[in-house]
Amino acid sequence: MSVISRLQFKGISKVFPAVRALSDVSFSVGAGEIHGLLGENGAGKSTLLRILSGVYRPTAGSVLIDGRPVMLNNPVAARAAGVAMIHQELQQVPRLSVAQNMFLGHPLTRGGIFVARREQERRAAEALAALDPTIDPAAPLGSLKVAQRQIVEIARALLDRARIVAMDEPTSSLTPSEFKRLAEVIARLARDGVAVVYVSHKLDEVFGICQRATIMRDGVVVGSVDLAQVSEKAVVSMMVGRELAQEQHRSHASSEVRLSVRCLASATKVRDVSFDLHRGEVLGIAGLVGSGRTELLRLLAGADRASSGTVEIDGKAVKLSNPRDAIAAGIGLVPEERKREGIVPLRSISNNMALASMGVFAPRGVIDHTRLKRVAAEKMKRVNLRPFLLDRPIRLFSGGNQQKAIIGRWLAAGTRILLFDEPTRGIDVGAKAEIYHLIEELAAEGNSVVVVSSELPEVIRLADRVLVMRDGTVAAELDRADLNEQAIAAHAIPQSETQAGKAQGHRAGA
Amino acid sequence: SADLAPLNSDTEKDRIDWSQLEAKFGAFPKLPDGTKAGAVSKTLTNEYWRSLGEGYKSFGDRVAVPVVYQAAQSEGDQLGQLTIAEGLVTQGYNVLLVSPQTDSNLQPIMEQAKAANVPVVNVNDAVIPQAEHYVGNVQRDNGVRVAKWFIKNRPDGGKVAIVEGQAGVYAAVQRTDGFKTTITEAGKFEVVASVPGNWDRQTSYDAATNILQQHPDLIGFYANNDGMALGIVEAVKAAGLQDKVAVFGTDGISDAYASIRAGELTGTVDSFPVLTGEVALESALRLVAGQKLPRVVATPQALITKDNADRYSGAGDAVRKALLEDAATGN
Amino acid sequence: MTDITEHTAARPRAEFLHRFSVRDAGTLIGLVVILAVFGVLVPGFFAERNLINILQQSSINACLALGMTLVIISGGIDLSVGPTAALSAVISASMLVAGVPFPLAIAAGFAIGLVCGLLNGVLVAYVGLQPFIVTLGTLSTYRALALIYTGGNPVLGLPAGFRAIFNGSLFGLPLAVIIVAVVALIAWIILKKTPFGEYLLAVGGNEEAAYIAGVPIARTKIAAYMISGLLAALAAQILIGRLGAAEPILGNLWELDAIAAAAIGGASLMGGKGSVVGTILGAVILGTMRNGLTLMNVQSFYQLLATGLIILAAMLIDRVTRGRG
Amino acid sequence: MTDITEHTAARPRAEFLHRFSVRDAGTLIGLVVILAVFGVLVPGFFAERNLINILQQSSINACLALGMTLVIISGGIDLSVGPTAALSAVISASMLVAGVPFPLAIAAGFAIGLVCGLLNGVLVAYVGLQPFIVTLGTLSTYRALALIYTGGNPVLGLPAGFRAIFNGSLFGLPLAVIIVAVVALIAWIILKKTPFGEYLLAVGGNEEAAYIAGVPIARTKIAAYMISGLLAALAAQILIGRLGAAEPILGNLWELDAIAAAAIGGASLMGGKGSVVGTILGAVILGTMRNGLTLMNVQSFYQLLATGLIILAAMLIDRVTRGRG
Ligand SMILES: Nc1ncnc2c1ncn2[C@@H]1O[C@H](COP(=O)(O)OP(=O)(O)OP(=O)(O)O)[C@@H](O)[C@H]1O
Ligand SMILES: Nc1ncnc2c1ncn2[C@@H]1O[C@H](COP(=O)(O)OP(=O)(O)OP(=O)(O)O)[C@@H](O)[C@H]1O
Ligand SMILES: [Mg+2]
Ligand SMILES: [Mg+2]
Repeated sequence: MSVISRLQFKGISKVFPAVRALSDVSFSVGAGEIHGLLGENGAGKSTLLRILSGVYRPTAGSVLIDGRPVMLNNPVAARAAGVAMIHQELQQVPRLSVAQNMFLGHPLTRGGIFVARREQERRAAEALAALDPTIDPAAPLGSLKVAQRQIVEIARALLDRARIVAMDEPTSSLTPSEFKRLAEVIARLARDGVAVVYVSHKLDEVFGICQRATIMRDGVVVGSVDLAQVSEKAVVSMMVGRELAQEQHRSHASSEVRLSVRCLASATKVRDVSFDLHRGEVLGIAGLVGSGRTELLRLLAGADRASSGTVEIDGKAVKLSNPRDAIAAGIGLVPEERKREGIVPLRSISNNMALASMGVFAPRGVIDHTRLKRVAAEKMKRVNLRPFLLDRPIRLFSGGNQQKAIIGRWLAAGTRILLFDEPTRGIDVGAKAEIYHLIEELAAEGNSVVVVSSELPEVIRLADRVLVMRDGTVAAELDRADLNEQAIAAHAIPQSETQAGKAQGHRAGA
Repeated sequence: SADLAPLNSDTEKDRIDWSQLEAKFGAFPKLPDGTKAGAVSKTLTNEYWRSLGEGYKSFGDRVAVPVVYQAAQSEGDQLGQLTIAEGLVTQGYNVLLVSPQTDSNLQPIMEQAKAANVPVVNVNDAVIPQAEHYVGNVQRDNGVRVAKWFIKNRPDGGKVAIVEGQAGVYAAVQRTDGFKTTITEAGKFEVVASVPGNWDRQTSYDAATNILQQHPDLIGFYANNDGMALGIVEAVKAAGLQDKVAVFGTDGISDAYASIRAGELTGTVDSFPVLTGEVALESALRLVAGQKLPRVVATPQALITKDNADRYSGAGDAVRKALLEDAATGN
Repeated sequence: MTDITEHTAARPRAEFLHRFSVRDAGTLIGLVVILAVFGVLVPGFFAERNLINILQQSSINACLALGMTLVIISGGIDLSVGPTAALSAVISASMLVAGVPFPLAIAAGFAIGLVCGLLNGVLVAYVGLQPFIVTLGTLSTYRALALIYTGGNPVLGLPAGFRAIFNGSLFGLPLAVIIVAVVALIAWIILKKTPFGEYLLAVGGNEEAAYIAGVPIARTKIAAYMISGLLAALAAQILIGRLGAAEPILGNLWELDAIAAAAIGGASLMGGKGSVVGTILGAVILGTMRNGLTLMNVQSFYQLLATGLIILAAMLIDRVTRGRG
Repeated sequence: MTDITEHTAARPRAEFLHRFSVRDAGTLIGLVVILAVFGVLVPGFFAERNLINILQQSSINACLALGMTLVIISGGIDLSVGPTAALSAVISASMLVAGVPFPLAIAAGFAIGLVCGLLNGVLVAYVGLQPFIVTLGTLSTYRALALIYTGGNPVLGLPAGFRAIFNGSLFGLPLAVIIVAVVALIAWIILKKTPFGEYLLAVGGNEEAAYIAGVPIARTKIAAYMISGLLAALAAQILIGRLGAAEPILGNLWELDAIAAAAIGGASLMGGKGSVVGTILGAVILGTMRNGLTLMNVQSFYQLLATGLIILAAMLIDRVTRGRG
């Protein structure tokens, strides 16, 4: 490690109106170092990286690169200073192609006039090769799945040959195998002397690839640690400021069938899905990206319409032609893409929470705001919203806290069947434990829960039973006793290469 | 022809009064077989232009010439009107009667029609400078006549206000100017307001309300058309000043007559659109027959008040007769 | 500079949004400035009579702008308000002239407004066409229907009894003003206190999220357009009561004034944002301006100039106030 | 039904968006249907002369609509095109009449267009006002300036030489049509081939993402408005060349036609989406309709009705085609 760090934060503070997001943050990252940045939701990780990438200006403090203070007044300046950043929220233009998105703002040109599309696509393909060669650089970005979009976002940061690469939860939508490829890429960057700042809520990832990590809590640095020297448990307690009890799985499932799905199919992907969901049960759904899990949940939530099949609740057939039907039947969906499908950005936490149960809060047509406030306070306390500002527009909250508000939405609506699509994507360990606890509590209260997750430990931790989906249908059903990562993976992976090609057909493009 | 001076329909020397047509050019001539006329006017949303069309039709029926009468979709739709006129040229009508939205928006027609050897008659309102033939009244005179009424009937003078049509439109500019100049020259009158009413009843109502509130001693309004005048009448009534404030419009639409008879609107300047239409088509067809008419054929107008309303609102022939009498007496 | 930094700068006010919003205060300051300028320039501008005039002259635009605000909040726009009003006016009026009892004729007018709004709403919500272009199409269509129905002629001779309904006054205020004030109050309650208001904000703010949360997207949008149609019809009744005649060309360019009022009042044409109080203030700003310019006897070209500049100035003042807020 | 299911249904076509888009094919089908209907109903409709007429009559709207398309793609709207054209026209014309050499007078007209666009752009991009309301304000302002400059009178007597520039024809096509075709080609290249085109799509599609990627947001928006102003000025030159006179009230309601053409052609008023080919087809659809209805001698109220219904129908046809696409 050189004496002069490649990247140094010096006394950075950032004050938003009513919130002090960062106070006096200082730490440094050497060239060739992969540095973890850890902290709970709202700890200020993204804010710090946004300062590094020129999106925000710090209230106080400075950023030094190779020992020299740099002015990072806007994203262009940050780029020029050698900083590349992968943002937590995907920052993309769906109508442009993958390559156009990757080169947005600094396109390759022919003669300085025309965009050199071919050249861009060739370079984009190079950058993508190491991560996911099936992504067609010429395809419109909007046609890609979230995971692929995230890979595009990562590949974009690699184009620049930057001296510093900041990654804000780059793997939130990725599967373990995709992470593995990313890890190789990051290792290569480090070998080339790039300083990497790596934010993730997945501690195993951080322990897997980072040498050191800085831990933040409520906007201040709690400490920087050498990851070889500390245990995961110690890091977690630094993050949350207390010991997290390791909870064990407890089953509350009864034999009473709450939801019964038969031969459900959609026009696009899901085919012939049948299963039962019991009262008090947590049903996990695992599978590869594109296996149709999200689509299945959307069918059950009434967000998309099934082309055939039946759904019964408590023995009675229900028609789910739109989300309202589903909500009336007691089904609620915590969606995968929070920003697009979850929140109404300009509205407050309370209003976002109450959206699905307006009828409850307005029994006589007029909203009972006192009651709404009370319920909001109660539910948000239960999900541990931070900062606890119920009237603040939800867009100003960290992703994890937005997710909590969405979960609160279904708590307030008295939903009996909750569908979670990647419930802890982008959510910190503390909050994750809270959410796990919440899911179990809900089950214990007699609710039924479906959890779709790409994180196998999460599925194993939560589920009483697991369905493994492959290619739009249920490939296997595993009881708690048979649950392990190998078993799930074995069923999730397509049988032969040809089928693999088909399952990922939409990725391949041409 | 290229050396034709730009037309000013109000002052052009080469003119004839409509009443003289028969005397100077003889009875209506025989037309080539299959003669048909095409006409395009500003808009049909104003009764004035519909009446003009009736005039075309009635004269067309009389001499067995089919007339196609079209109008733009709204007042101010300049290119739409040009499209219509171009369509008429290509469809092979023997003569075109056009009432352009603006002085220039139908300019290309003049050349196309010339190439197709089709005479074009500019009927009223906006004046195409290159027009070889114009049939219509003197726009300025509308305002002059109202001003003269005030000078004669309100010898003590006083405050008057003008509510104008759309800013920049030829007829509005001319009428306003005629009124303003004449009444100001008389000395005793003060034009305290001259504000836009945009040809719109509601806007004029609001404007009149504001003017009356500021000048409760106002003695009269002149509006550039009857729709606006009728809006002003309501504002005057709402202010309880109907006995003190005289309101004049322009055009002579049927509602204006009704209001005049009811004692609400003081008067309007009728420019007799039906008769204008008849005269215009007659002149146009005389051109088709090869007669050489003066460049401008002037059509009549008259200040209508309660006293003479009946005289000018009978059946077509009665009005024609009354107007011929007026022409003879030089009124 | 860009919207990003703008957002950062604009954040403080977020805390207050649910009280009397800083945004509304900005609009109010705009109004006060304009009032002050005219007060200085025009003698008698602050006469009670003139202030009442301003309110009365703003009332029709305010009525339309309230409906427009709801539509804009839902992420749409309604360009067809003028022709809707015209159609409603000529049908009510011809019924009145034919001797149909007032309540029936008025109800028919309202029904027309609702149907016009329904059609707009269905095309937007169910067929999925763009609001701007749908209402651009119905703008022509409704106007044409009104013209065809009347042959282009105004309908005259409305019964005095009918006119009295909308021409009276109460507590010294014109009834039209009171009616619109009541409408504004209802709109405020709808927006702030009812699920429907919440749905409007959600649909305009993030349609997809609203959908997943069970908000009846289509019904919410349709309701917004129907309210807009209904208020256009109400404006039409007030106007024909005042003028004593219903013209098929009534309501020309009303949409622009209504949109201007809503926008000056803080509605975002991107949807999800708008304020009843702001819209009313916006309408009064525009009304004040017209009134003041007329009283100053500004020549028509310069009135047009002033209209343009004041719209820009109102937005600028508001922008600056917010920046400080 | 709702937009949500629309999105789901629309996914497959996403792959083709960057080739000849299915959306444009939809517009083309709309045009073909309309042509076929008129072809059957109107004898001589397909005469070469008439087809050329249609193109010529569409050319001015197409010219404006191209600029409008770029502005709409950037997430804005430009209501001030008509008055911008008027201002440019009267200034060029008065210089021509005063004997200024053609190139200089034309350049002055273009400069006016650019300045008008610049002002719109600055108010939108730097001051952060809403495009609709900014250009509503400048709509009045520019019109007023044109009226004041000319005192409301037309500028007559343009030199024949100047008129010849825009009135000639080449390969049997009117020069105006050829000029607009060239402009369309340039616009297509800008949108499809240059960084600026990408920036427009990005700024309108996701402004925050564009900002973070280093796209010069403000400059991109301003450039879009300036192009729109420039094309309005070009339309003005073509028109005064044709008319031989420039009037301050020229360009009334042009903005609505231009927006309609862009929207029929597939531009989304939410930004981020629009097509040069589609816009040209949209302008030709509108031009064809006018031409055909006139030749059928449809009465103006029914023409208005047809205009409204055809706008709606074009959008519906397009909607259905896309549904299948
Ligand atoms: N633009 C903003 N305006 C006001 N407050 C903000 C803004 N951006 C972030 N904050 C606040 O700053 C704090 C830090 O947020 P930040 O997004 O940096 O957290 P994080 O550590 O990245 O969380 P997560 O793990 O959920 O992504 C939070 O309390 C958040 O609400
Ligand atoms: N935006 C889209 N464009 C095209 N096809 C899509 C899109 N979204 C979903 N699909 C189709 O639906 C299939 C199933 O997707 P789904 O989201 O249900 O998978 P998933 O198992 O939930 O994966 P993930 O974990 O990434 O959410 C995809 O493989 C794809 O064929
Ligand atoms: Mg973060
Ligand atoms: Mg999924």
